Amino acid sequence: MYSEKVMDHFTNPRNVGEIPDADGVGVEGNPVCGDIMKLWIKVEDGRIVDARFKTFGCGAAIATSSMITEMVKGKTIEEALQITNTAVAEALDGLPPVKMHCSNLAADALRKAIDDYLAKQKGAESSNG
Amino acid sequence: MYSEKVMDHFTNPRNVGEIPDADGVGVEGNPVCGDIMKLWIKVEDGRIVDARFKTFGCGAAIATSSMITEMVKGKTIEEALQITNTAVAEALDGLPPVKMHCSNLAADALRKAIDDYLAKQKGAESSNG
Amino acid sequence: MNRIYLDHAATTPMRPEVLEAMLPYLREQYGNPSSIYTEGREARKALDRARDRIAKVLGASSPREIIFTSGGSEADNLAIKGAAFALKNKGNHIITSAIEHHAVYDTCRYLEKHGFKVTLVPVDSYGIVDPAAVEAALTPETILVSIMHANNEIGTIQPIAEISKILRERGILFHTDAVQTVGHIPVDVDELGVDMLSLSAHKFYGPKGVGALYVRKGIRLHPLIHGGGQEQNRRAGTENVAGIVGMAEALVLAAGEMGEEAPRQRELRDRLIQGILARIPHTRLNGHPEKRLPGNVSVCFEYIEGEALLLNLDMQGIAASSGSACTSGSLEPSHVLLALGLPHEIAHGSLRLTLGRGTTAAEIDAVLEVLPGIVEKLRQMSPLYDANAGCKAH
Amino acid sequence: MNRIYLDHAATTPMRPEVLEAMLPYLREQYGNPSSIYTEGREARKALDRARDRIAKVLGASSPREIIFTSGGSEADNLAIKGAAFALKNKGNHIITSAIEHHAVYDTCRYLEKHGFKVTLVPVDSYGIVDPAAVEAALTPETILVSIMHANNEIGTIQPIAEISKILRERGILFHTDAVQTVGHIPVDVDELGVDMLSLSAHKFYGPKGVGALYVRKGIRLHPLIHGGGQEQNRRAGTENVAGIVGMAEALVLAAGEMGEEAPRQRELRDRLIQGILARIPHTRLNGHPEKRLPGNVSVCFEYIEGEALLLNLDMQGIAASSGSACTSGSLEPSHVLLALGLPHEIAHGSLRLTLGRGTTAAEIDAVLEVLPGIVEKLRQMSPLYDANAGCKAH
Ligand SMILES: Cc1ncc(COP(=O)(O)O)c(C=O)c1O
Ligand SMILES: Cc1ncc(COP(=O)(O)O)c(C=O)c1O
Repeated sequence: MYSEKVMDHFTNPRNVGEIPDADGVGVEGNPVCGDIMKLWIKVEDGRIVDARFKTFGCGAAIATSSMITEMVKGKTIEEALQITNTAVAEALDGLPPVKMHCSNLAADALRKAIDDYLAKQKGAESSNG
Repeated sequence: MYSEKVMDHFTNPRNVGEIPDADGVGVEGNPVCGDIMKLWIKVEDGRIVDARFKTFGCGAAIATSSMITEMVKGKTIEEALQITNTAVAEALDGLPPVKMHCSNLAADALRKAIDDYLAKQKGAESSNG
Repeated sequence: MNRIYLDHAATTPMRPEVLEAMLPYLREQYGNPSSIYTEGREARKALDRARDRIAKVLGASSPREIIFTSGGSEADNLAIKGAAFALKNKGNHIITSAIEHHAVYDTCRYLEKHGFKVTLVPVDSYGIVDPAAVEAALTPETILVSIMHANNEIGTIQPIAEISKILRERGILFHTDAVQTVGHIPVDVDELGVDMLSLSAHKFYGPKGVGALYVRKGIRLHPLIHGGGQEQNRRAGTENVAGIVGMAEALVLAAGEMGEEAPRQRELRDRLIQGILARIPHTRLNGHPEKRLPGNVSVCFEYIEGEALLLNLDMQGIAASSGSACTSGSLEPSHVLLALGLPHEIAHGSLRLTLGRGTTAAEIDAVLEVLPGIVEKLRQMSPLYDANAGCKAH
Repeated sequence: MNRIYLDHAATTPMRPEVLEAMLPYLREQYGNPSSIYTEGREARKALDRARDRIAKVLGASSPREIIFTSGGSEADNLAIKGAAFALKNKGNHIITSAIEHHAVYDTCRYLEKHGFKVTLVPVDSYGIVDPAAVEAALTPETILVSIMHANNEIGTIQPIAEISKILRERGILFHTDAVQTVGHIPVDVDELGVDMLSLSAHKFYGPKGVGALYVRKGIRLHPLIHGGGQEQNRRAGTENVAGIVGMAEALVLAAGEMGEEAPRQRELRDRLIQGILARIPHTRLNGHPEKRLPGNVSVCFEYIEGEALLLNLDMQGIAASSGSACTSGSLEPSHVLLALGLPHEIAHGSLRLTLGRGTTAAEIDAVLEVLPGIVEKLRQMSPLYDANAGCKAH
């Protein structure tokens, strides 16, 4: 059912955990639907230097979470915003059709974490200014 | 499906043929329905001394025809009239439910042959009297 | 005594290779294909592979067009009821032929109780449906046409591709019951131009109790069996994995051998037909002399009844079939033979001999040896037959 | 690695004795039971014997009360649609429970499209149907009640005999889906007082793709599959002879062993339940502690999702199941778990372990060894779980 890549990321998920002093946090999904993903990012000089996640969800949800944290690390904010859910699915060598919504979840959580970071930046700038 | 008795009477039917100078002939059934039986009887001193048949029909129709000719031989007319279709079926160790109508056929053909004989008797009597 | 089995249209012996292919799924590979763990995934793979193989043989454009069923009857019921109920807002008229198998015929009759109207298109004396007659039967209410690919009793092969041309133009759904043709003559859903096609594994040396319905992509069907999400929500129930694997194996083998096997059977068939007609007077061939299944011989012997004939043949070691009413306990002989215009009393005297992979010329000759005597014996017993005149007594 | 199979409610490995019983019918005994010659009669005898054996185990008064089907789903569909359509002039109301298998549930939902009204009787937090609730749901229009004997997910056994008393008095037809109980706990149609009962061979070490419906004498049903006159005109299609023979063999064997096997499994089951509850915090048992199938363990682990759990277990060599939505690709978790009153997020974390003939104490202990670590690992990954507090984070 799942590709080897999915199984690898599911079995040995990268970057599980929290970043206590994160620059951005995003939560997507809903435990009622069986899927919730929380994503933390650390940004330095406009570049994501660290990303961590915690996910309540199925194998695909965990694997996409793991994969997206790997994909964003080292990327600039602009580059990270380009990551689509299809890109995440492709990086995992595909997902079963019924599981495609899991890749949406990851991409959306990332976007929310970035939005959070950008909002904080704005807040910091305006309080500086 | 069929009892051994049925198969025996079907395989080696007794009394196949016609009686050219029969005292009574009965026909029952209809080729359209796939069953027709013709039965000849020879009567001496009120007793059936010979019976023959020809049958167009299934295994059960042939076996019941054969059996009934055996059953009537040696019987008086009164005794022969007592032969019911159930008796024929029983003598064959039973018939499958869907084939019970075949035993009706034989009993009815016999009754018609006897009726024919009785009618001829009457005719003979009245032409004698 | 060596038996001679000449009822391959009723069922076929399973090929040893097919059993071989099934055995792992009757033993250690017992997973439920719906389960996500290893055992389940293995079973799923086996199903997927079988579906793929079957789709390829039929020329389907995707394995998703194959729905597994419990046999030909279920496939026919699913096709006809499923499409009729799914389309009932579009119209309520169904066309079928007068010589369909009961799985189609009785299903259509049942739909009449649910407000559908059914037209039975007649056949000619060979049992062939005229495409123009189908066209003439169309009404604006027509939603579905079901015409069998070849008839199980008389072996007649229908002009399916011609009929489909007419229906395609008008966008009317077309189902064919190909239970008698799949594995025996070429069956390609695109060449035939059908939207749905039924098949049954035990007719081509596969297991009993498993079949399939081909359903062209995009066609909506109401399921016949509701429940779990198996078969893309179109047919619920834990899949008969071993049976399905066996069906695919049997079909691939049959398709591979068809090029040699069909002509071989055709030759034996014609030898048998000609032998019977030459040796036994008052005998007619049912069905078309050429447009017939490679293995089908169907004849009527006047003055005698089919069941009695079958029993005698059986005692001589020959397994055969009849459209005789007496094999089923009803008084009406086969609706197929009556549809050809045969009188009832002649339809009662029908014999069907259907050849298979194992049939040899020696077997055909053995039948030709034995059959005339049996027919004569029964005729001698028949009140309809005048032995001396050699013709009808009244 | 030795696999530990704990999904016997999904399907069971076929017993070697069953395969042995089937093999002749997959090889030389290939006749069609509808044929009148020797080969056909042999097949018919095998069917008759199987029907007889099954009738006896179920306490049916006649083998004619057994209709062979392609599995549990078909049996459920035949019972419910067959009775509903046959009785539609008497009324249009059907009662069923909130925790039926989809083969019953979806069938009832389908009938709503055909003008029937369906009442879903709720269950208590153990998953038990209150007979009084069935009584309260009755209307003058009620023609059929279908309540499963035991639930496939949570193993709860229903008070069928009590419900049937209520329905008998009123002459209302009563069907039970006994797919999970037949072969595992005593099932006697008279003791249960049911009019129809579904079973499926692959749930008791028989073959997949074969089942049966018990139908009490005198009950009219519309066939689901129309066609040939098989099964007394109630279910058309060439019979899966080998499968049916295998089903009978499996059932007789299971019935014979039940007296020892059921208590054995009950003991292992309770050891597993207690072990899990003792070792893993934030865990609940689903279903009733005693009124449950001998082999069923169903639990919910808070903060984690079922599919992830299953995949981890699979990698550790353990085959198990979940009512998790993610195993099916839908967002709604099992309607059964929701009907118990579990919140969605908890229902997502369900695990079902179902024991079988081959399950050993060592296997149970191996699961108890491995499971806590997997749950903990997934909880550590869960944003809902606060590892240090050991309780819900928000
Ligand atoms: C309670 C119940 N009913 C019906 C079914 C359906 O049986 P089958 O898969 O044999 O069609 C199952 C199992 O899948 C079941 O557990
Ligand atoms: C033409 C045709 N259609 C349908 C069927 C039904 O197939 P099955 O017996 O597999 O249900 C048969 C054979 O019995 C057949 O010959």
